[in-house]
Amino acid sequence: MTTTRTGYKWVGTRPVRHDGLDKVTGRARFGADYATAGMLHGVVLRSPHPHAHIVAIDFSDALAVPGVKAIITGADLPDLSDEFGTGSEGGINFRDLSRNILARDKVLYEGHPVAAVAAVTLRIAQQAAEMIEVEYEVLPAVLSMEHAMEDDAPVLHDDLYTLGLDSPPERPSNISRRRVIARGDLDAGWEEADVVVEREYTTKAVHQGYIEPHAVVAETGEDGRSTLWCSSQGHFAMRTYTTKVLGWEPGDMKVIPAEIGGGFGGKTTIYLEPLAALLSRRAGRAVKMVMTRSEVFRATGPTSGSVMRIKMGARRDGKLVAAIAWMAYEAGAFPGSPIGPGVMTVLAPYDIPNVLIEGFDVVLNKPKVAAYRAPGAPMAAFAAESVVDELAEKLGMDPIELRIRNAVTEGVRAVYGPKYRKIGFVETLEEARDHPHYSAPLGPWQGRGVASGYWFNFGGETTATVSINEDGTAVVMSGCPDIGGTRAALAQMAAEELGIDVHRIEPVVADTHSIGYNDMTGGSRVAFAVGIAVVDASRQLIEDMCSRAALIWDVPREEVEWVDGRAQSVTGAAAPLTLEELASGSANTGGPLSATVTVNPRGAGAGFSTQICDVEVDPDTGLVTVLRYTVVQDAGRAIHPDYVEGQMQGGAVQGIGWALNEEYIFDRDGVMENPGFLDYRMPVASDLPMIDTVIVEVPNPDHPYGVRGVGETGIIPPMAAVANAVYAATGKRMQDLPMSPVRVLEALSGD
Amino acid sequence: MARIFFPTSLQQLTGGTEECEIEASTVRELFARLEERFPGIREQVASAAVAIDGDVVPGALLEPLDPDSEVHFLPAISGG
Amino acid sequence: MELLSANPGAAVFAGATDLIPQIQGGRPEPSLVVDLKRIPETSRIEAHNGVWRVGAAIPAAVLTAHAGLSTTFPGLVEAAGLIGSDQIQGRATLGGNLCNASPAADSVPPLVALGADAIIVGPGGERSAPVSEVVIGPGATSLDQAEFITGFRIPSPSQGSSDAYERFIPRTEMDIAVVGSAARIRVDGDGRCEEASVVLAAVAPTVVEVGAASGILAGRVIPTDSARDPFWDELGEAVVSCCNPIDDKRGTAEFRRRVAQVLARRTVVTAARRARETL
Amino acid sequence: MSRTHVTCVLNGDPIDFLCNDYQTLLSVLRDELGMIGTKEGCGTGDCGACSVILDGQLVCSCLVFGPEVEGRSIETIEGMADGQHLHPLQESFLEGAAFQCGVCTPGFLVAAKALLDRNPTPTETEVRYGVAGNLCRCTGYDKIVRSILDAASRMSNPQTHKEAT
Repeated sequence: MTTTRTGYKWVGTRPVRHDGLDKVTGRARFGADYATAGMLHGVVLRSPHPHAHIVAIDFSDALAVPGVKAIITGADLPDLSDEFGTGSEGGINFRDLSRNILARDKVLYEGHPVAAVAAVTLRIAQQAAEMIEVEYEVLPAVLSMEHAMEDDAPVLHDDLYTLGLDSPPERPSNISRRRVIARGDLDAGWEEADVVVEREYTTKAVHQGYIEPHAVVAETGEDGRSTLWCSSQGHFAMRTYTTKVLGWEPGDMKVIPAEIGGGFGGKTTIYLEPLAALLSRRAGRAVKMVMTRSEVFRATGPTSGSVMRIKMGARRDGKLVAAIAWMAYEAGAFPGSPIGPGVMTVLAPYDIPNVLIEGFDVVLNKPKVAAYRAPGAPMAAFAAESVVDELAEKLGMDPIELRIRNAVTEGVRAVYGPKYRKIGFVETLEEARDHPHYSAPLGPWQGRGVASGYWFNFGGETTATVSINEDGTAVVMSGCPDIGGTRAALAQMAAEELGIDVHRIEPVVADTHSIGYNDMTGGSRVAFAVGIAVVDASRQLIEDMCSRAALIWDVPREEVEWVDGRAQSVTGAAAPLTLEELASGSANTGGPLSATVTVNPRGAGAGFSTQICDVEVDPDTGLVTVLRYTVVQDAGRAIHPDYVEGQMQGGAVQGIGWALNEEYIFDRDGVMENPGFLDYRMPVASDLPMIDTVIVEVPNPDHPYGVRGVGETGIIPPMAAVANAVYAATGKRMQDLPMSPVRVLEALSGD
Repeated sequence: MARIFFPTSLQQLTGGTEECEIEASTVRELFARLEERFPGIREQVASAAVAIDGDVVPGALLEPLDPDSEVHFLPAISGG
Repeated sequence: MELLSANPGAAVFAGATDLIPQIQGGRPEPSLVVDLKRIPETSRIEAHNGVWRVGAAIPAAVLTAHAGLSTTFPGLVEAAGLIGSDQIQGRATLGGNLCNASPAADSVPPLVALGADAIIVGPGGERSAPVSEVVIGPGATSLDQAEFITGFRIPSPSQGSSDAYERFIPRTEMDIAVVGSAARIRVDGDGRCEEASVVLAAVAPTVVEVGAASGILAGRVIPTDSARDPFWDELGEAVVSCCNPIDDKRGTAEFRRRVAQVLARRTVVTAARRARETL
Repeated sequence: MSRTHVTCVLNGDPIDFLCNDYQTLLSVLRDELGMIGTKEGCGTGDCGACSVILDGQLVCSCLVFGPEVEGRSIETIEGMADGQHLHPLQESFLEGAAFQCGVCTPGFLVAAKALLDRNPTPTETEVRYGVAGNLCRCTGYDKIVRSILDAASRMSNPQTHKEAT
């Protein structure tokens, strides 16, 4: 269901996307679809141990294999000191990034790259990699958060001292950082509370699960200049990161974006890119590297497993008065879990006066985590929204009503500090409450749950160019990979501004040498930030074209206006000039029609979602079946409602997978047991019902059309919505994810 | 004067002060004033994400502050 | 056969749905692969004198589309229809499902419950062996290196007899059975159970037959729903005593014991209903 | 390594190629024949991105050895449109926004075609099971299932559809 827009010709409509034809005919080229004549194939040798010293690496035999052209190890990468990527404190540390790309003295997870080989065929490269002799001194592995946080746990990094403690630590540990948010007076809060719920929750590491494995082709010339073809969420960042890790100059590398086969945050960092580039330089040939699915699981992604304890108190009238959240997130082998956004979002939907939130970033011998859709927020919401549901039950109050009574609104101070600007949380709650789904009847062993979620959204550095061709068609160029229909949305905004048919506009994702810098496609930023740049560029062009019409007509600029894709004389003194006429005659009026705009916009509107889930539980087997699901989300304004709905549906289903079956399973030795789609159980079509959507539109005042990011918020509520539904069906509170049949049956037999 | 809020992690440096008011027209100037008042804090705030009036501003150094601006220092948020 | 005898590293395949992932996953490349599908008798379905002969290399999709087979052995066909997605159904075969020697193979419990024999061809000619004797442990069969299975002989069910198969998986598709159960039931003219066979998958190193099932169920009128009658508890105990499951990534031993009882009951109910419908 | 010469029919055209014994049909299509529309998502038959139709039967091309297709007929995504005319499934996927990143799309289209070839009027449940061997991580399947149902109805009522558009 969507509100139909009025007053716009293109914004809010559902045109066929511009890249669609290539994607239904198999012509679209994704990362692994590039090839150059005579290219080599590269493979990675990975650690079989989760924790070990590398004593020696001997690759002389491997290098002697006919057809092997280059072998590199950690010794071939420059040592970097701690240095953080722009604006990403607690995010990307180039020193860690480099050591994750190729291990140095230590391997820190099973699958950690140790060496890379390039050869004339994939088979030869694989055989050569098997011949590399690595001598390991195996160390005890740290595989659980509890173990990692113990005082006498083996330490992964002997230079890691916890930040954020009250007094500086004397010894290194596996806790990289502590974060605290506190406000109000907790004692007074508990005093006021009539009802208190306190629970512990755990979640497992889960993978982004994009269907396209990481892939790159690198070609480095004799002059040291290189070209990378790869699929990523941001080719500018790939260039920055890759050249940083290699010690090369960014200007010497061109990155050409392939179509990207899903990312969800997992393709915001690099893995193969520097290996392929360096192998290519060593071998003097292009090198292609493609991960296997097993490598994708073992050595990329996932997002954090977590342990959380939440205590919340409410007055009898439903007012939340106090809350404590203790949260620990797995970072994997290097610091950098999303604990920051975790502590900021865990209680963000509610106005609670007395709060203490404490979060820990914990390293252990598992793959280093990467961003995954609203990083840090979904697991936090699983815990907090489960507690809210339990409070509602104890208060005898409808869970949506309880949320409405405590929901943050414009001007309320968020728990993490700033005041909310215009937001639509209450609107999503009211829509959910009034939706027919919320009052539909249920059968035996069926239950309904609701939950909400909050995400910041993001703006970021952006360049966009709009150019008019001589036939009056236009090219909209940006530098943000299109993962889910953003090209169409950008073209729609340009069409709305320019007053031309959306299919007379060709939206293009340009390479690093063809457009100015763009941050990644992440943080739900593209329709917002690139949208602003495209609208600004379109408006500049209109201004330019109106001036040219004034020049042609020899009238003052004020007498020209832009209407329906034409310059019109307000006095009616001259016949209108179409875009095509202005473009074809541009040589006589000042040259080509093109405008480039760069922005780093503030005002990415915060996103809220409320979701309703019905499940049925088989009491004999513990199987949970999702029967009906509704996603209500504030999109600010849906430019292309199909793709807004798609983001909501896709996010919800990823969350359902996280809730029910997805998890990283490690054996006792720290080896991942399910590195494939057979046993890493993502939802399949027959597991699911249709996912109903309700797009709420509370326009973001800081975007010309009111856009808020929609890509991430949808994944935040599902785990709690499912858990609350399972409770309603069974009377059992599921506090550990995934809610697999084994766990549910165990809970049911606890009677 | 802009109103500055300190997260718990910075309150060691501010001697427990949770918020204060400072006269500054840009974030860069704010950092200098803060450093005068709470020595050592510049390094910390420079590595945090700066939120001005509820908005995280990347690379905020030259960002203007209004007399009634609210400034928060937050952990960085990476999108997915 | 000569090829196989001369090539100890050779692998026989039909659908290759297990072999190729094994090679991708690091299994050494076989010195030779032999495509069974090219041997005509491995692709035939025939019925003679009350015995069906079903080729070992027939894709599951062909079995499930075969009307005669579906009517005669509904349990076997539903098991074949559960081996993977439509894509896998286009390749996976009964022979491969058996010779891969997984305790979780879906089509093996119904073959055992039906009393099927495997037709084995080797250097010494053709022999046959009960399907229950082919697999001796996870990944291990009693076949010699140069032997392979060309098909199965399955006795036609007598009147009043039918079968059923059900498995438990956490999703609705694409998973390996956490537990599977096949049942074959023969009922008399009054609908009472005369004979029963219950065979379980994924609860022990090989599929296991619940030997006591027939004794427990004989003489009972098996209800159309799985309401609680005391003999179900007896059957449940018998099921549990046959189980020797492990904890693994797909489920715990305790879960398998419990769900094996549930599935045994459900498949007995279904098979009995089908058996009565043949009367 | 000796390579096997294989002759087959690809999207209606007779072709031949050389491949290694253990090379998969997927690798033959992509690496030997340059048909990159068929995608590799897992290499183990668990995602369906490499779906092709082999002698009328839907299979994962990653689970077929190249030499096996001797004398057989293969349909891939590249052969789905009829010249300049898209298959109704391709049209409905475009109009129904049935994909976001699009990497699973060729596999879904081929699987959906195999389903409709066999069952021209599937129910929603039949569609869901018919493409259960294809993973999509972007869409939550909603718009894919709707688009397949829509294509089925277009194909079984071409007249109605023509009038409607």
